[in-house]
Amino acid sequence: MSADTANSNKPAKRQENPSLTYREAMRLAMEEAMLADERVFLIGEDVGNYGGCYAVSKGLSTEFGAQRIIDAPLSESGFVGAGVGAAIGGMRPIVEVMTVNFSLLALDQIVNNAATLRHMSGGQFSIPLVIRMATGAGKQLAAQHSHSLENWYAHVPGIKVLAPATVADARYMLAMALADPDPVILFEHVMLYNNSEALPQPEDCPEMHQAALREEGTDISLITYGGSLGKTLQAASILAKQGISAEVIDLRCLRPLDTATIFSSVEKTKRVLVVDEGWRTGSLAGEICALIAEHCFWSLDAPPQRLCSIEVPIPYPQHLEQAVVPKVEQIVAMATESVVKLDTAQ
Amino acid sequence: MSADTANSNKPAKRQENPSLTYREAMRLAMEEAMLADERVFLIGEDVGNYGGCYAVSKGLSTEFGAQRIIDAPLSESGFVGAGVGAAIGGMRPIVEVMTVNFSLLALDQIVNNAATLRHMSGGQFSIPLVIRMATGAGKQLAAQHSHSLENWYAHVPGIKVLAPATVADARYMLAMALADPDPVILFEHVMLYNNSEALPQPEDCPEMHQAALREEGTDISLITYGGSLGKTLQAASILAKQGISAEVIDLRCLRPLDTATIFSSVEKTKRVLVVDEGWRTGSLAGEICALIAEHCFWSLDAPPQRLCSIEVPIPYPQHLEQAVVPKVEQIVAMATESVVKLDTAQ
Amino acid sequence: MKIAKAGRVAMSIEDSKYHTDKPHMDKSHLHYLLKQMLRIRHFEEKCAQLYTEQKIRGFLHLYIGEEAVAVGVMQTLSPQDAVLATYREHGHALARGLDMNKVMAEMFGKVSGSSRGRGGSMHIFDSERRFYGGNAIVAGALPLAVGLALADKMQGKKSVTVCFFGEGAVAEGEFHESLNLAKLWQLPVLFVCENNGYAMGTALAISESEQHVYLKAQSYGLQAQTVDGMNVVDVEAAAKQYCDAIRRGAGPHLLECKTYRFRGHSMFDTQLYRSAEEVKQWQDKGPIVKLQTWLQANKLLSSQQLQQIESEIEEEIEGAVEFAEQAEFEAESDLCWALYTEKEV
Amino acid sequence: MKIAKAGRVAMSIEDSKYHTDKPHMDKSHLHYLLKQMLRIRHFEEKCAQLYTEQKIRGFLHLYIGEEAVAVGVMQTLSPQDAVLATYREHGHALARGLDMNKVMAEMFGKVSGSSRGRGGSMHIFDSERRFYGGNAIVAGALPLAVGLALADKMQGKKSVTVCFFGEGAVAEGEFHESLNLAKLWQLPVLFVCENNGYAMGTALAISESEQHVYLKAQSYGLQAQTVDGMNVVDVEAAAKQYCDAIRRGAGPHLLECKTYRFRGHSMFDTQLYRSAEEVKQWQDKGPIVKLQTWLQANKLLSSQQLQQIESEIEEEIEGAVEFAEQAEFEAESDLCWALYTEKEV
Ligand SMILES: Cc1ncc(C[n+]2csc(CCOP(=O)(O)OP(=O)(O)O)c2C)c(N)n1
Ligand SMILES: Cc1ncc(C[n+]2csc(CCOP(=O)(O)OP(=O)(O)O)c2C)c(N)n1
Ligand SMILES: [Mg+2]
Ligand SMILES: [Mg+2]
Repeated sequence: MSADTANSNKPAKRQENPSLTYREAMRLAMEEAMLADERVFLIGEDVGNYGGCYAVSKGLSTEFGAQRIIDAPLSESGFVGAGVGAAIGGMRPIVEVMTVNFSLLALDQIVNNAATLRHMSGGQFSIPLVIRMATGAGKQLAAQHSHSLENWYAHVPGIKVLAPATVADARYMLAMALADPDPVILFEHVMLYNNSEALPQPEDCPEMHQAALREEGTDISLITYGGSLGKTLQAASILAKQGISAEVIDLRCLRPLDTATIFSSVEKTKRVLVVDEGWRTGSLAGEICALIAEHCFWSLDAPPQRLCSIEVPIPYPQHLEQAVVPKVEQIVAMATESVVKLDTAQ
Repeated sequence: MSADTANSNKPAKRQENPSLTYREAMRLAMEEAMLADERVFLIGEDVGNYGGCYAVSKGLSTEFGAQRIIDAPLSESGFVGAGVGAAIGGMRPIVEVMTVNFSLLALDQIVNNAATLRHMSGGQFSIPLVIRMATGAGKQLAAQHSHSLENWYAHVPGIKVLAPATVADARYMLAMALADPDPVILFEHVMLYNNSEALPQPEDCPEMHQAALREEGTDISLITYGGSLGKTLQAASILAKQGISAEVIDLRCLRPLDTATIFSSVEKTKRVLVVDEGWRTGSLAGEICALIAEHCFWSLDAPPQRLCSIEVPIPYPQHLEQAVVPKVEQIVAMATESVVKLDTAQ
Repeated sequence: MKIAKAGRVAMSIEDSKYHTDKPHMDKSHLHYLLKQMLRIRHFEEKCAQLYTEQKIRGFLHLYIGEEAVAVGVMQTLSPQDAVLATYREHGHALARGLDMNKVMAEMFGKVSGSSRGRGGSMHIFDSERRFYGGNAIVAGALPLAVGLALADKMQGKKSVTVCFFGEGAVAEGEFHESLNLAKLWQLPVLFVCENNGYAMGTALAISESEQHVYLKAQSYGLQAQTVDGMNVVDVEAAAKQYCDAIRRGAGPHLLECKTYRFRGHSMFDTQLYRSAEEVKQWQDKGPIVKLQTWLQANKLLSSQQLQQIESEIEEEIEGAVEFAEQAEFEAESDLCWALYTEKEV
Repeated sequence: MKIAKAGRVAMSIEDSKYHTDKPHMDKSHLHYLLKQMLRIRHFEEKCAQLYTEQKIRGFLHLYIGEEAVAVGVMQTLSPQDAVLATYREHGHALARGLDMNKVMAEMFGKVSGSSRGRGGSMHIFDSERRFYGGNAIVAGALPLAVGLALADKMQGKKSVTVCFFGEGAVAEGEFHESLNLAKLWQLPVLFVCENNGYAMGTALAISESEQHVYLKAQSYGLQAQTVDGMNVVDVEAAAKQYCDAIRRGAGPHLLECKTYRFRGHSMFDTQLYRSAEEVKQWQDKGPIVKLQTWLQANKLLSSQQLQQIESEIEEEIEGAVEFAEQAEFEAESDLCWALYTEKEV
C-alpha cells in the first residue's frame, strides 16, 4: 500500500495541488465529508480495523472511531438495508459493499427499498444514501470476483449511478453523491486505485450528471466509463498517430445518462464505438448504441459499434482474463475499421 | 381459478386437441415431466398445500406427494441454491420462485453458482436446473411486485432464458427446458395465466432457442416477447386495417437470442419497433435495437425504435400502472410513424 | 383503576403474567382498546366488500383476527417512535393514528391517499407519524428497522423502532442478519413477530425447524418472549415492558404474538391448507370477542356504550369511504413526480 | 492399538472426550494424519513463495494453522460423500485426495489443473471425488450443500455432504436459510465451521452477537458441538461420531472447530487487527507441532520416520511444481468451452 499523502492536518499541502492516488482521493473525500457533516458515517465489511479490502478507508477508524467507521458482519442485505433505514432516519450513510460481486446479496434492498420507497410513498421522504463498491476484472480473481454489473444498476429508476474514472472524479464525485438527496451508487474499478494524478480545482470538475469530453476529436466518438477510460485514451493517442482524430467521452454518470453530450459528439463525428467491460448482451454499451441509433440515426455514417467483454465467466489465468475484457488494440482496430469503411463507402 | 381441464388419467382428451389455459398447460407440462422422469421434482414457496401462488401447481401435491412437490420456507437464496446443488447431485429440479421480484434474493446463487460453476470448474459437471418465475405488471400489485427483469437474466452467460408467451409454448417449452442440460430460467407473465388456446402438436412448435414469426409482414418488424406479445398482435391487426403490414416476432428465447430470425426480418422490412415491458434504459429492447443497428445498419430505412415501460416504480392505481407499460395504441402510433416518416423521407 | 376480577369468561386479565408491569388498565382504556380493534375489524370488512365491488384492487391482505397485536403494541409508542410493517398493515396504520380517510383513499388508489394512492393496500406510509410502510417483500423491512434505530441511536434520540412481521419471515436471511446487527449494536428495536401459524398456505412446521420464534430470537442474545396475541391486554403489557427496557438502553427485544388470521391470506386464497374447524376454534377465542365478552360479563361495557362505539366507527368508516370515493386519482402527468428529490433535503 | 499415555506435552489424546467413539488411532494412522497436515503445510508454504515469484496470482488464502480441521474431518468420508469448501480450500482439496499435481497446476492457472486452470486458488474442483469447490462467495456453498444432500437423500444414497465455512459466514442469511432447510428436511449434511476467530480483520465479537457457533446451530435443532480444531484427533473423532449419526439418518449436524490462521487473510493483509503475540500464542499450540511433539515425546515417531515423511512430501511438492511449470495454459480459443453443455447429460 502506498503511503497516504492526504492528510487533513496539513491543508496547505492540498493547495499545492499534490498528486494523489485514486485510493487516496477517495479516502480524502470521505474524510472531508465526515469532518464537514457529523451525519456522515461509513459502514461496511472491514472498513475499520482492516482498513478496507482495497485499503480505501485505511486510517479512518483511528481518526473517527468505531462509532462512525462501522465494521459490519458479513450481512450484505442486512447492512445495506440498514443504510437505507439510517438515511431515512436522518443520517448520511456511506455504505461500502466491498465489491459489486457481493452486492447481488443486497440487490433486493437496493431495488425494492432504496430505489422505490420515495416514489411509492408519494414522495414523503428522501433517502440520502451513498453506496460504494469496487467493480471489474484485471486482478485475476476469477469468475465470482470479476463482475461488471454497472448496467444492472443503471437500469433502476430511483437511484443514480456514478463511475468515477479519474483521480479528480474520485476526489470530488463522492462529495457530489453525498450532497445529492437520493440514493447514489458509486463504482470504483479495481484497476484504478493505484492511479495517480495531480488534482484540478473542484470548480474544474463537471457536475455530477455530466459526461466529460476527455479528448476532442472529429472522426469518431469513443464512449466509455470507469476502468475502460484509460485503455480508450491510449487507443485514441494511437489512432491520432494514424491520422484518426478520436473524441473520447467519459460517461461519469451512468444513470441518468448525459445523452446531450453523447448525441452532440456523435452528430459531429458521425461514427461511434462504445467501450464497456460488461458482458456484451444487455450491456450498458448496448443501451448507448440503441440511444444513438434512435436519436442520431440520420447523422450516422457507420453502424454504432461496441466493444464489450466476451460472454463467459472470467477465468483466473491472466491471458484468459485479458482475452475476455476490452483491449487497446481492439479499440484501435474497431475504430479504424469504422472510419476506413466509411472512407471506402464514400 | 378455472377448473383443471388437464388430467393425466384421460390421455385421450389430449389427442382431441382440447383448449387449455396457459396455467393448465404449464401444469400439464410439469405433470408429464414428473411422470416421465423420477428425477424431476418441484420445489418452491406454496407449490404444494397452497397450490402455487398463481395456482399453477394445484393438485400436483396430491398426485405426487410432499416428497416431490416440496413446499419451501421463505428462503429464496436457500432453496434456489439447493436447486443448484440438487441438479449437480443428479436430480432434475424445477424451482418455482413465485415471482421475479423475489428472485433478487436468489440472484447470487443464480449468477455466481448456477451460471458459473460448470465453466469455472473446467466443465466437470452440468447443472440441469429449471427455474420458473412469474413476471410483469398488470394486476395492480404496485412497485415491489411488478418488476420485469428478464433483461438482467438475459445478460448472464451460463444460463438460458425463456419467455413462453403462448399456451403452446407454456405446454412445450418446459419440457425443452428440462431436456436441456444447463440452467434454464422460465418467465411466465402474470397476465398470461388465464389465456386459453387449442394446442398445436409438439412438432409444430419451434425449437427452444428459436424466435417465432407470429405474423408475417413486409412494412415493419415488431419484435416482442412474453406479456407484450398479445398487445403487439392486436396492434398488428389494427395496422393491417390501416394498410401497414407488420411482421410480429416473438423472441421466445431471450438468451441466447435468435439473431438470425431477427436480422432476416429486419433486412426484409427495413423498419423495426421493439416492444418490451421492461424499463427503457438498459432494457432487452435496447439490446435488440443495438444488435440491429450494428448488423442491419445499411438495410434500415428508419431508426430502430423501442417501446418500453416508463422508468418509474409501477404505481398501484390502474390508470397509472397502464400509463407505465406499453399500450396497443402506442405500438400502432410508433409503427405508423416509423413507416410514414419513411414515406415522407422518400 | 383496578379491573374487577373476571367472572366465568375464559380470559383472565387479572391473571395476566405482566402483573407488576401492567399498564394503566382502566375502563376507558379498555374501551379504547376495544374500539381500536373494532375500527380495524370493520374497516377491513368494508374493504373486503369494496374489493368485490372492484373499488379496491390488487392484493388485499386482511388483518382480521390479529387486531390485538397492532393495537396492543401501538399503545406503548410515542410520536417519536418509528413503525414498520408488512403488506398486511391496515391495522397497524390505523392503530398508529393515521387518518382513516387517507388510508381508505389509499386503498382506492386516490391521490388523497396516504401514499398519493401509489402504494395501495400494501404500501401505506406516513412519515409524519414515522410510519414507514407497508413493505411487500417478506422480511424486507427488518434491515430498514435496524437502520432507523441506528440513526436514532447515533442522533441520541430515545425513540424505539417497532418492526412487525409474520412468522414466515423468520426463515428469510434478512431476519437472521437483522437480529444479529440489532443486538451487536444494541439498537432500540422491538421486533414483533405476528405468528399466525401460516405463511400463505405453509404451516409453521413446514417452514421452521424450531417453531418457537422467541427461542430463535434468544439465540441472538435478544430478550424475547411469547405472548397470547389474542389478548390485547397481554400484548400491551408485554410491549410496554419491552419498550421500557429498550428505552433504558437494554437493546433489541422480540415479542412473539401467537395469533391467527380468520380470513384467507389474500382475497385469492382457497384455504385448502387448513380446516374450517381450525378457523372456527380460533375465531372463538378472537381478540375482539374475548375482550368484549369479558367487559360485558364484568358489567364494564353496557350495550349502550357498545352501541355508541359501533356507531362512531360506522360513521368514521362511512366518512372514509365517502372521502375515498370523492377523491381524485393522481394525474397521469404526475406519474414520475418524486422519483427523485426535487431539491436538497 | 491403544495409544500410550501422553507425557508432559499439553495435548492429551487419552483425555479426548470422544473416548468411546474414537476412531482407530493406531500409530500408522497418526503418522498418516501428521503427514497429511505436513503435506498441506508445505504445499502452502511453497505456494506463498510462488506467489512472491508471481507464478501464482490473484487471491491466495492460506490454510496454515488450520490443517487439523480438513484432515481430521476428511478421514471419516468415503468416496460417495460430497465435500464443499471456501476460497481457503487447498487443504481440503489435498486432504480429499486430489492429485497435488493438478492442484498445483490449478494454482498456476494451467490447463492441466483440476479446473483447467480457470478457477485458480479459490476454485479447485474435482467432481470425480465429489469435491465441489472452492467457492469465493462467503456462505455461497451452504445452499449447494443442502441441495446435494437433498439429491442424495432422494436417490436413496447413504452419502454425507460436508460443507466447510468460516465463522464469518455465520452472519450471512445463507447460513440461516441453509441450516433451517437442512434440519426441516433431515438432510445428511455435516456443516463444519472453521472458527478461526476472524473474518478478514473482523473479530468474531464484532460479527456475532452470539459467539458460540454451535449454540447458534442448536437453535435450528441441529446436533452441534465445539471441538479443538488444533487437535486433529479430536476433530476426526467428533466428525466420525457425527458422520455415523448422519448415516444412521439423524439429520444434519454442525461441528464448530476452534482454530486460527497463522498467516494473513490473503497475501495482501497487513494484519493491523491482531497482535503478533496473539499469533505466536496460537502457533505454539498449532496442530502440527502438537501432534508431532506428542508423537515424539511418546516415542511414536522417530526422527528417521519424520525425515522420511518430510522427504516424501518434499518430493511430491517438487514434482507438483515441476508438473505445473511444464503444463500448458489453456488455449485462448477454448475460452468459451463448457460454458454450456455440448450435448445432453
Ligand atoms: C421475499 C418474498 N417472498 C415471497 C413473497 C410472497 N408472499 C407474500 S406474503 C407470504 C407469506 C408470508 O407469511 P408471514 O410472514 O407468516 O406473514 P402473514 O402473511 O402470515 O401475515 C408470501 C410467501 C413475498 N412477498 N416476498
Ligand atoms: C458474500 C461475500 N462478502 C464478502 C466477501 C469478501 N471476503 C472474502 S473472505 C471474507 C472473510 C470470511 O471470513 P470467514 O468466513 O471467517 O472465513 P476465513 O477467511 O476466516 O476462513 C470476506 C469478508 C466475500 N468473498 N463474499
Ligand atoms: Mg404468518
Ligand atoms: Mg474466519
